[in-house]
Amino acid sequence: DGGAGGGAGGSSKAQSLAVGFVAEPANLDFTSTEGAAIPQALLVNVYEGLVKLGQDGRIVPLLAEKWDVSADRRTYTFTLRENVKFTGGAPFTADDVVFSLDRVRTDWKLKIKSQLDVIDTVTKKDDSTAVVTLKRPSNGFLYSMATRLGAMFSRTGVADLANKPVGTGPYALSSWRRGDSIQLDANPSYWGTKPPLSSITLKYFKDATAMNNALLTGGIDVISSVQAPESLQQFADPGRFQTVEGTTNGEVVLSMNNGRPPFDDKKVRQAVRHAIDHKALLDTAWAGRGQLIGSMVPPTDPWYEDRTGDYPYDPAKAKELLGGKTYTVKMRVPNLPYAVNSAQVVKSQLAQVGITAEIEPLEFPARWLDQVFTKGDYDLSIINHVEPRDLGIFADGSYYFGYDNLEFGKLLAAADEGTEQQQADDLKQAAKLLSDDAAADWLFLFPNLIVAKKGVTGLPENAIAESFDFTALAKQQ
Amino acid sequence: MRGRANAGLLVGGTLVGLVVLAALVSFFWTPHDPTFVDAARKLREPGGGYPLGADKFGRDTFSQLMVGARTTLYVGVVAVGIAALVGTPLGVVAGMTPRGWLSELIMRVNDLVFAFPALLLAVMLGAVYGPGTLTAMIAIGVATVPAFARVARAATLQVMVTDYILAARAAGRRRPGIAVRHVLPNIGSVLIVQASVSFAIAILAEAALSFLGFGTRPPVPSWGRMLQESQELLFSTPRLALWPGLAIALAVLGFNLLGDGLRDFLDPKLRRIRAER
Amino acid sequence: MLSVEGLTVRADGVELVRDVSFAVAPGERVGLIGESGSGKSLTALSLMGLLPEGVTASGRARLGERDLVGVPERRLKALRGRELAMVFQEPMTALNPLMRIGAQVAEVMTLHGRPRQEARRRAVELLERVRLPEPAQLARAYPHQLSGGQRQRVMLAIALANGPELLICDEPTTALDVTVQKQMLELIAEVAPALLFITHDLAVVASVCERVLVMYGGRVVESGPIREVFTRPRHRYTQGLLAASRLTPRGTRLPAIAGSVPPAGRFPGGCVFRNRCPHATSACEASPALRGDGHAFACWHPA
Amino acid sequence: MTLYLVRRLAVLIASAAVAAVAVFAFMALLPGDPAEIALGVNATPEAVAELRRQFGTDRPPVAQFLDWSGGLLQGDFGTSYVTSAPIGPQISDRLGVTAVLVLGGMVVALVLAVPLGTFAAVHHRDPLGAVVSAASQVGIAIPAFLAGILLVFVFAVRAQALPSGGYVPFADDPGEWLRGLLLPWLSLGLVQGAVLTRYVRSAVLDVMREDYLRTARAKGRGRTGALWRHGLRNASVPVVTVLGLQLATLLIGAVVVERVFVIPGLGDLLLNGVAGRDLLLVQGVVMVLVAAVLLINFVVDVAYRVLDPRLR
Amino acid sequence: MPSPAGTPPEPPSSGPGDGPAEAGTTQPLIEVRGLNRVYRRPRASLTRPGAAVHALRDVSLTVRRGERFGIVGESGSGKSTLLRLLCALDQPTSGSIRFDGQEITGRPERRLRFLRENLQIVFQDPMSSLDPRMRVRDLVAEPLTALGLPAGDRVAELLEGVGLPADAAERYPHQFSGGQRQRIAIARALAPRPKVLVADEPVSALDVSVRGQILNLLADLADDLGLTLVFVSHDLSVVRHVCETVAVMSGGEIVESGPVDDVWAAPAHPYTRALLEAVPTLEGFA
Ligand SMILES: Nc1ncnc2c1ncn2[C@@H]1O[C@H](COP(=O)(O)OP(=O)(O)OP(=O)(O)O)[C@@H](O)[C@H]1O
Ligand SMILES: Nc1ncnc2c1ncn2[C@@H]1O[C@H](COP(=O)(O)OP(=O)(O)OP(=O)(O)O)[C@@H](O)[C@H]1O
Ligand SMILES: [Mg+2]
Ligand SMILES: [Mg+2]
Repeated sequence: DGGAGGGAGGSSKAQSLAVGFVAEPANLDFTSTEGAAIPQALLVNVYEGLVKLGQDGRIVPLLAEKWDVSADRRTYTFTLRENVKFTGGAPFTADDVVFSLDRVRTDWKLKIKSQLDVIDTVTKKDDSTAVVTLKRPSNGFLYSMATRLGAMFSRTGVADLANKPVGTGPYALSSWRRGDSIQLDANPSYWGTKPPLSSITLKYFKDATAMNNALLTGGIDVISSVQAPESLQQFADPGRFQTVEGTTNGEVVLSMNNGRPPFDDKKVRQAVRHAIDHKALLDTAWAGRGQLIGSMVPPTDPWYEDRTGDYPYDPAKAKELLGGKTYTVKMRVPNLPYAVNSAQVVKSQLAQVGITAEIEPLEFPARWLDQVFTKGDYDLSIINHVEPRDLGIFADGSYYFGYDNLEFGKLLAAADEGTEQQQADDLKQAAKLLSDDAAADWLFLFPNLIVAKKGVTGLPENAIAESFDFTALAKQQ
Repeated sequence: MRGRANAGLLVGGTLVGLVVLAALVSFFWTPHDPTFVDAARKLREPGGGYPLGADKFGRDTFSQLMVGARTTLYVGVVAVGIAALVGTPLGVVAGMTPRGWLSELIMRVNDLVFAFPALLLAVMLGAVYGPGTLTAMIAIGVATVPAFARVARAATLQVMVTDYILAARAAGRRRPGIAVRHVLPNIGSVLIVQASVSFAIAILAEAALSFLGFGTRPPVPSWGRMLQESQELLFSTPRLALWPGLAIALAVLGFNLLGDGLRDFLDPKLRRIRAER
Repeated sequence: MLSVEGLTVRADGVELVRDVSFAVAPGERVGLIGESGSGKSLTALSLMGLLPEGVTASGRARLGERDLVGVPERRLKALRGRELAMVFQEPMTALNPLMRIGAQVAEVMTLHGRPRQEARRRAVELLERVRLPEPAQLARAYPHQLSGGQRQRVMLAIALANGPELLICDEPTTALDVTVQKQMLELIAEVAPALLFITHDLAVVASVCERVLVMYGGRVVESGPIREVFTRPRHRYTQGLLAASRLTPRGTRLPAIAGSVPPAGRFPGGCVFRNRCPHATSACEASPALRGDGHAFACWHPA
Repeated sequence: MTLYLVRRLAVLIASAAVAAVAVFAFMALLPGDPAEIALGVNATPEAVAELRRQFGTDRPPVAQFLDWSGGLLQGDFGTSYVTSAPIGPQISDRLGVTAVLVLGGMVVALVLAVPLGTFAAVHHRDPLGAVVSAASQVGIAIPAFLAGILLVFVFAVRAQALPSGGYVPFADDPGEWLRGLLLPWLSLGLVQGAVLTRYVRSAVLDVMREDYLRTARAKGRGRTGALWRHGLRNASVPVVTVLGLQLATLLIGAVVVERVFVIPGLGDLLLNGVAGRDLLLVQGVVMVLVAAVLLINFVVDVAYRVLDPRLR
Repeated sequence: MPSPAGTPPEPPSSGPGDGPAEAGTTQPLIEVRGLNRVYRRPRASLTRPGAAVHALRDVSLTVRRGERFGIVGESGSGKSTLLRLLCALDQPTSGSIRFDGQEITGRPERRLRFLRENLQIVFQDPMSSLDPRMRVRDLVAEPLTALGLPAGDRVAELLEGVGLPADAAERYPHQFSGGQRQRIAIARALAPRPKVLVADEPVSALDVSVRGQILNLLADLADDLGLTLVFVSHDLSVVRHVCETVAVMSGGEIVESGPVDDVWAAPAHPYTRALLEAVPTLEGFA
């Protein structure tokens, strides 16, 4: 069965697969354009870093065969793989490492580039050895190197990043039909194990139902992320479909504006946490798919602790905390399915304790970013914070949460500089602090829901990295 | 008023009456709070106080339909209201001075606005002011102005060449008096027909906008959004799509039949002046 | 040649024309007069088989040997435009606005089997025959480019194209000016074979026809040779009509028939004229029959 | 006629010019600065200022308008701030898709409506005519997207006979192209066909009452013959107007069907542009749509005159 | 628009409209001098301007107080155009119209009150000249309400005067027959007690049987109220029955005028002769 929905070459002998996605990239340049869509498609598949994040959350080698860390934990010496070539033929050397990491500082336009501010110098020792020295020890450094920040660019391949990505990965961009699909073909000169598929089509659907129908009718082989979990019953037939459910880094946060009344009052925030029946919320808003969490740490992070018991569902307690007062607040949520669904449940549950939340869905991303994220004009909001290891966002007092706790900031800084053990301990404590302060409420951990045709293998169970890793994807006959 | 009530008028009137009734009653009573989410009642089957069952949020479908009727009427009334209040005077003025520059200007602007269809305007307005029922209604209303202006103008032109207008002028009636006492009553039935047809179109447009996410925003119940939300359960719980779909179709059918019926009922002679879509 | 017996026309159970009988001999010119709403047009249309939807005719009407009422459309089709032709009242709307004049005239001939080329040529001849100026050019014009009188001539050309046995004209000159009317009447009188001429103008019928039928309330109330009927009307209605048609000198009062024609279905039973008739008595509650041959009338109190 | 054409053409051009101003002014109202949007929330102020300079959005609006409209005249819609791709080619690609979609839908509508509407008019007193009439009423009442969803459900998901969506360019595979368009055409065409059926019916009914149809029958044509030869062309005059109106609405209405069937058309491009705040793109798409509607109106007005000699 | 013929009223004998006056009709009430009305058709070509239609060419006439003045002519000869100008419902291209000594051309509506109170019109088609959405009461009262005059019992009085039952006031025009509708129109025209009644083919749309009723009514009213009558018809014999003076129009011009009996007996203009000959008659059927 030639399953590829693109139709183009769908029946050729070489194997290909079509994978359905929700958000299409606006362009292919993740050095200057925000959003998860670009790294999702390109990172690991087209661009590779020196290291990558394994399915278990550990950092594993990629373009670097190995790396050594100096005793003061400030110097990283990366030994590069031989015979790695960029598409187009240029060899990958330490010069490219220097070029790529310097470019982050000089050319990248995203705020997250500050994560690599910790780098002091990047130098080439020889063609296959690059040395990075840090200003101070940092646990986050290597992790950042596994994200898009660590992607390796060719010195001759950055002329038109928006349209012509040049990387070292197993796949290379073949064509892009804007508004429809991106096709990646296997890179014939790939240094590692050749991927099982000769080509992959990423098809984009704005409508969840349309994506479901496409899988049902053979238009695509995989739904990368189910947007309408209630519809999973359609794929219940194990003779035809398989469902993969894993975790993500995405905490669906009920953000409360700590910076203004009424949520500048810790008691009110705590009341909200008690007022919400998280189990019922998950069942109604997202068909029970996903995991309950009690703070800003997903279970795949080493410093995870189960904090779901901190604020058990207790409307009476919530009312008590409110002291008989009632509030009317603005709940401005992005117009995304999980947010709008959750908002309606939250509204009903808060109503039970005397908080009237007026839902105002805002167009995502533009209006939500503008109104809530940038201007901070909201009382309650709901958004899935998908970035990995993003506990730190609460440390920034100017962030839209308006949460400002010096102690929390200190814990985070210490964690980054300390040993791995210290890091874990500090972050556990930080997460507990957030929970106790009720800096926000954590509704649930967004599930990684993949549906695929029977016979498709190599699906990533957990979506904890920025990319959708196609390297192992294959199809049995 | 000549002509007998016909079957279309009867059926249309009944359907529209039902929508109005549901909307009115919903102000005072619905079986349940249509927006209250209750996990325990999720996808509850019809029966026992839930005549049409509950949706995935455990909200009572019947109550939502009732309140949705309100949204539907609200959309129609405001959109058609804007269109009629703006379009009719423009059309009458243009029709009463067919050769003047004012008339020319009105009709040119009219043609220009006509080039911005409702959906386009709604998307554009939605982009500026955020999507929502009011934005949608204004967009639909503005986009419907040209239809009213054209129909009003065509009908006014027909009225203006009659001898009774000459007679009124000979009797000493001035323009405003003629417009109010002779033109408006005589083009009234055409306008009523146009209004009911536009009403039906507005309902459809709102449904389409809700489907695209530019219409009524949650949690306010709207038939269009109910339909959109029920999509993912179309296979397992088709009734969730059935009821709002049926409600939209019947309401639109009702207004269309009412329009056709009124056309025949109010004045058989005016059949020739057709309402525009 | 044309014989009509007991022709009745109904719509929604209302009798609009009732029990009408008359005959037209070959070459004879018969007038049918009466006020608006008396059923003249319906009588004519039922002979053509062109009654509007929802209106039905019964009774018997024959043109030569062929039945006209109650026969299938297919048979009538063959007759219409060939043996039986009609000119309608409204010259402004009776022609297809999107088709050239010549084509519309030629159509009636091609329909009845004449080759296209010949029909075209003959169409121009016909236009000339009805005295239209520059017929060749006119054939290429559209109806809206012609005056009312010219259009009516085109209609006449169409009617005459296949040399019909009987021509029916339904108020062909009512919409025209007097001077134009005069020419048209002369033309009709000249070219018509047998003629059934409908009008409400008594003077017009007098100038064209030899015999006249007077209709009122869907019935023929009087019939006979023009000269007799107009000089010695027997029915009170005919008498009233004649009196009203003569304009007396200035300063004198004009005779008029009291009241007005009731709408269809509201005519009184018995003699249909009795509610407006100054001579009506209780005897008039019974329907009078059309009596007499030659000059016949249906009145209980004839003049 | 020449005079009319010249005058109408002048109106067309003037309208397009005014529309361009209106569209530009409207877009200027949109909240959000293209540079900020392009860079996202995490952008640095310096980068934003730099980008603004690059885009030229730091200049006065009038200069920006003149630039933009000047480009339009040469078919240049500018380069998107967000995707840094030239806009013109995108629009022309999408316009082709939408045009195929809309015209196909129109053909379906016409193929349905002309015979059905005529039938319903000719048999307006029979039960069968009433059935057609009632069916068209019901058809009008069904939103196009609902029709689309149901068609997908029946023909794609249940019967697995046709693809549920997606668009394959004709050049890639004509067969798949056709298969992929059948359901979208149907869902557009069924609903529009229902609307059109009613107009055809009333136009034919009107024509059937005309005197010249009686004249034709007096010449010896049968009912049907008279209607064919004399009626339909006359009936087509009002129907053409409606057709133009419909084509204009369809062009925009197709956006919903594009969404249901995942077809990369203009409507889809517009919605993406709005969602991504790709102002220049939105501006271009709106302009093209408006110009298309104006052009359709122009063609209809001219067609009207060609059809009817009285107006020439 | 100021009239170029701003000259004082000319002596009675010079204008073509001035025939030898009958006894008792002395003072001129309406004086029309050099009236022209050109309609311009929309242009049909780029190079040529639209064709001009001379609906009225240099028309002059005088109507005296109490006179019954007839105008005959064929369709398109300009009769209705002339009446529209007399009623100030349209503006002439040039020329002057004086009513009771006052110029009425070029005046705005608000300065025409004297004309509206003194000159009223009856149209040809009684159906289309009555607003179908108004009750007879409002129709008849319209000239009063429009001028801000009290209606009072005037409507009942008027209805009685034209021979309609009092309960007619509450009904709508379509509930009446053609003749009755024309009576309603006449009642309306008489409402402000005008001096002049202008009638544009008031009996052309009626059956002969009721034509007499309306003509009799008009004659009675003119006698009783001392009305001046301007009566338009395409039928010279009707004009002869009603009027003493006639003007014959053709192609926008008055081709002949004078006492109707003179014109009837000895038409001077060939067009008048043709008109007379064309009218079919019942003469010879005694
Ligand atoms: N289709 C119809 N349905 C019902 N009644 C009709 C229909 N056509 C005509 N009538 C009625 O039948 C009566 C006779 O109509 P007909 O047209 O024969 O009158 P007529 O003598 O020709 O009058 P006119 O001089 O106005 O043409 C009228 O009262 C008319 O209202
Ligand atoms: N509004 C107008 N625009 C252009 N031409 C006009 C207009 N009104 C009248 N005409 C033309 O002026 C001429 C005189 O018209 P008018 O109506 O005065 O004639 P009439 O004698 O009253 O004819 P009828 O007997 O048909 O009423 C005609 O040729 C007519 O076509
Ligand atoms: Mg008739
Ligand atoms: Mg006239």
